[in-house]
Amino acid sequence: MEYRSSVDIYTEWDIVAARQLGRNEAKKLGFGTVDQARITTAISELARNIYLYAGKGKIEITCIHKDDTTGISIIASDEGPGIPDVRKVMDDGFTTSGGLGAGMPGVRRLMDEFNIVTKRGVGTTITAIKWIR
Amino acid sequence: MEYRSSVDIYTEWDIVAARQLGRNEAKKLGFGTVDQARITTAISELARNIYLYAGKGKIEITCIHKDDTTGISIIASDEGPGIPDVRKVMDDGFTTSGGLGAGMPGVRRLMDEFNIVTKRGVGTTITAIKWIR
Amino acid sequence: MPQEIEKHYKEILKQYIQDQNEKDLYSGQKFSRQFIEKEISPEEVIGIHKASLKELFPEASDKLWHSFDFLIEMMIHYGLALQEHQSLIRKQEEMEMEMKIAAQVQNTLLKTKVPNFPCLDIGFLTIPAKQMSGDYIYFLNDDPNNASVAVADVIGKGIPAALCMSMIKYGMDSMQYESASPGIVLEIVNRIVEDSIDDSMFISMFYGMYNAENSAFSYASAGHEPALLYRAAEGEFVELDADGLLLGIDRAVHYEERSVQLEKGDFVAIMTDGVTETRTESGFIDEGLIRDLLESVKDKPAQEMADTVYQHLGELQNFQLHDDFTIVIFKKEDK
Amino acid sequence: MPQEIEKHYKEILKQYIQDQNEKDLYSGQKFSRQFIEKEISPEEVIGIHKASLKELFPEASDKLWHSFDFLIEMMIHYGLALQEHQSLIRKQEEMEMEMKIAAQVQNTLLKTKVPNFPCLDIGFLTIPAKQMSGDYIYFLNDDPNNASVAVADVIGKGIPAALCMSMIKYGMDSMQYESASPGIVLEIVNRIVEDSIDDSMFISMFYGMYNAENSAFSYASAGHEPALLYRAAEGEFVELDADGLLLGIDRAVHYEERSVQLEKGDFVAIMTDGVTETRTESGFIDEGLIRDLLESVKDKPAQEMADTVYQHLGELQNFQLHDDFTIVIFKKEDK
Ligand SMILES: [Mn+2]
Ligand SMILES: [Mn+2]
Ligand SMILES: [Mn+2]
Ligand SMILES: [Mn+2]
Repeated sequence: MEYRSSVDIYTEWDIVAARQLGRNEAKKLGFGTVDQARITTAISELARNIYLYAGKGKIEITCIHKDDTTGISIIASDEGPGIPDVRKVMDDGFTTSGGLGAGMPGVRRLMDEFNIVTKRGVGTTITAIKWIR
Repeated sequence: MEYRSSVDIYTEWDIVAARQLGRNEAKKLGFGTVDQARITTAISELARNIYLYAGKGKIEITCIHKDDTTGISIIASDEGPGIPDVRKVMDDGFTTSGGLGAGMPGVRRLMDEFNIVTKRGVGTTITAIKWIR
Repeated sequence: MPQEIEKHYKEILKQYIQDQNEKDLYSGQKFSRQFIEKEISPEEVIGIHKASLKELFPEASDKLWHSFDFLIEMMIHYGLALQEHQSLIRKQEEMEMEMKIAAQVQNTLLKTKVPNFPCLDIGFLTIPAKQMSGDYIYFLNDDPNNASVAVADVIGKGIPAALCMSMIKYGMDSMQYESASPGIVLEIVNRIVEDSIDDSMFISMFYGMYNAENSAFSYASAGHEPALLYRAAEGEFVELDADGLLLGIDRAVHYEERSVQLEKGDFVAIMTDGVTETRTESGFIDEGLIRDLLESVKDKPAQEMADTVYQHLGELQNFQLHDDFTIVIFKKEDK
Repeated sequence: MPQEIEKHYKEILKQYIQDQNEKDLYSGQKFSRQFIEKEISPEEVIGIHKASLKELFPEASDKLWHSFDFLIEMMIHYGLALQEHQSLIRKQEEMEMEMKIAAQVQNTLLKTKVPNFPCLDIGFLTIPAKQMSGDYIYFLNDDPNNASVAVADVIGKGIPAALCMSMIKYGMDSMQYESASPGIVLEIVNRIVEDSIDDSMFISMFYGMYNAENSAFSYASAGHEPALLYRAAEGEFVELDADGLLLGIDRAVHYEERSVQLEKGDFVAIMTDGVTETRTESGFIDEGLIRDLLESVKDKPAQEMADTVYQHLGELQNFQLHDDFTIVIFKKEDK
């Protein structure tokens, strides 16, 4: 069973809507309270990034399956300016990555899988997955 | 009014006794719960250091006054081998300093004032003070 | 201020307990980021949480509050680790700044002047893999007829390698007015290196000297990558190599000296292993690639030739170099 | 394993709630250190705490559990910061390793041989504030009658300063057989520095030369701290200073040269500002302190004198030096 739903991000309130959607899905899939909070935080960071740097974009939440495990996939996409230096954005502990534990390195840590595709002037798509343990 | 009492450190249980003494004094002096826990942790680290590296020593707890403020002073003294390289022991984030956030850098952070006097073959005296805010 | 924070915390918490709205969790989390920035430790957060609950649940049993005291105790070391982190970030940023300055100092210290010969077109390029380079190019123009170049690579990268480079530079400087031949230069530099650095550091060096009168290119090598000579008439490459140990192993090494004649359109490319052993995701590059690249631009100016090689090989590895990348080209022109 | 941790946590917590014994808090805290080592994040601790309480207070209202959900949310960023810390520590340790190797390279590069004179007792000590030193001691014994020393301090610390030091060393090496007087030495070094480093780097240097035949100590200074001369007969200190700009500012600087006569028991202490401007928590140390320290050990061997100064001043700042710390003592002995 594949399930998919999405929230468009235009305003800060859409961040809250994306969080709510993600938390509901995570709960439904059987993630524990702490993991629910982590998934929600990851969504929050991704949506915030769209809101701050691309202006508008979309968060898609999908329930996924691999072998015997179930997971949740978050796809954050925008048609913004793209990320000029991915290495810098993924680097730890510097203001460029959003400061203390936040930003993209944070999303990667909160989730199990993380992938980023960005092209200047075309946009950015970030996919993050967490599996139920 | 000066108040002073001490615990000799020989066994691991003495660490608990020193903690108890420090917590009681801190409470009496009017420190809040979080600060009580911090003072107790500092005592714990100092006593543990004596227990592990000097074998035996003493923790003294004194109530002190300066201008209008009251504070608690912890003096940890031993006649152990001394600390060969104080800088290393005070350095952050390395296994030499006891790992993640612990050890002497931790004690300095938990308290307001920190002083260390050590001499090879003679022993070490560490004084740490915390003031009521 | 802590009081205001406590008040604000209690309000959001109360709101959330009432209607479990996602909005409150979002505000709470945004608020918690400020906490971290203000260096409020996790045990303090628990302290604030406990105080807020005490007001919200005045009837709760003492046991509950004891459980919070326990939780505070559990959080102290987390708080310490966090403070340590903040200090480490500062240290790290300082270090980055220091490396940046050091790289500038290195550049100024090691600057070298390119000989200007009418019959010889010189191109070169050196790109460090980290901030500081362990590759080094030194030009010598000690005699109006001789244009010489030393290309060196310290085994190892980063700061230790950079320190060694400065020694090479002063070794070379001391020979500025001696018109020594390639084998002799390597012998002298070898002795300096052997005297000054410890046994764990080695340096490879290629020394080449072009004489404008007789168009001879003589060279010697201290365990360095062979240079490539392109024969324009035959359209073929020849490797230029000569016997000689790495610098800094043995004080008494003799360095073989060889010589070739350059004709119009011939060029010599001296490189470090950062070029020849370019690593891509699928392994090392094919040996022929560099030759093909060089041949494809053989009619361009020497600098453009060097730039092209870097452009192509850099792209293959996403410009994330594994080793310092250095190339020098001597190309014989029409007189 | 997480289940076992949860079980263990619940047991200690239950114990503590029952009798509020310090022993349980001690065990709990020791346990929390293991948590951190096992990279269990603070939000997980709150999660475990909540689960434990649920068993201990089954009758509690839902509102209490909501409050814990809120607390978990507040802790997520703390957990991230902690993970970031663990990765940064790894990075830092790599960097430290590189710095350690670089410091070794520096030590080997800059090694200097102490002159051995029957009538002169030499003690010295140089402690870097960071891993790499920007202070430098260079001894010269070019003439059987002359024992000379250069004490230099690059303005700035760490790697950039260390790179500059290697230049000083090669500058000094080139004068090894020249028996130049202090003013001349500084003039030559000044020109080398001015040629090789950029305008943002300056170096202070004190150069002193003791002549064993006539017991004269002649000296010159490039904007360096005055040295201290102790007159044993009078039991008094005299400052030794001479006119001269920092190295690297102006190619044409002239360095004034002065000379004093050393009598038996007299000593000269040459220091860098890391010594004289020792900073403690309550500000800079009093000027007289160093003199008092030196006088109190004036009858000890020169090395012990230097060690004593470091021991005392180091202690005042908990051995966390703000600047490189260098001291050289020349003490005239009985012939
Ligand atoms: Mn190298
Ligand atoms: Mn290389
Ligand atoms: Mn300095
Ligand atoms: Mn200094």
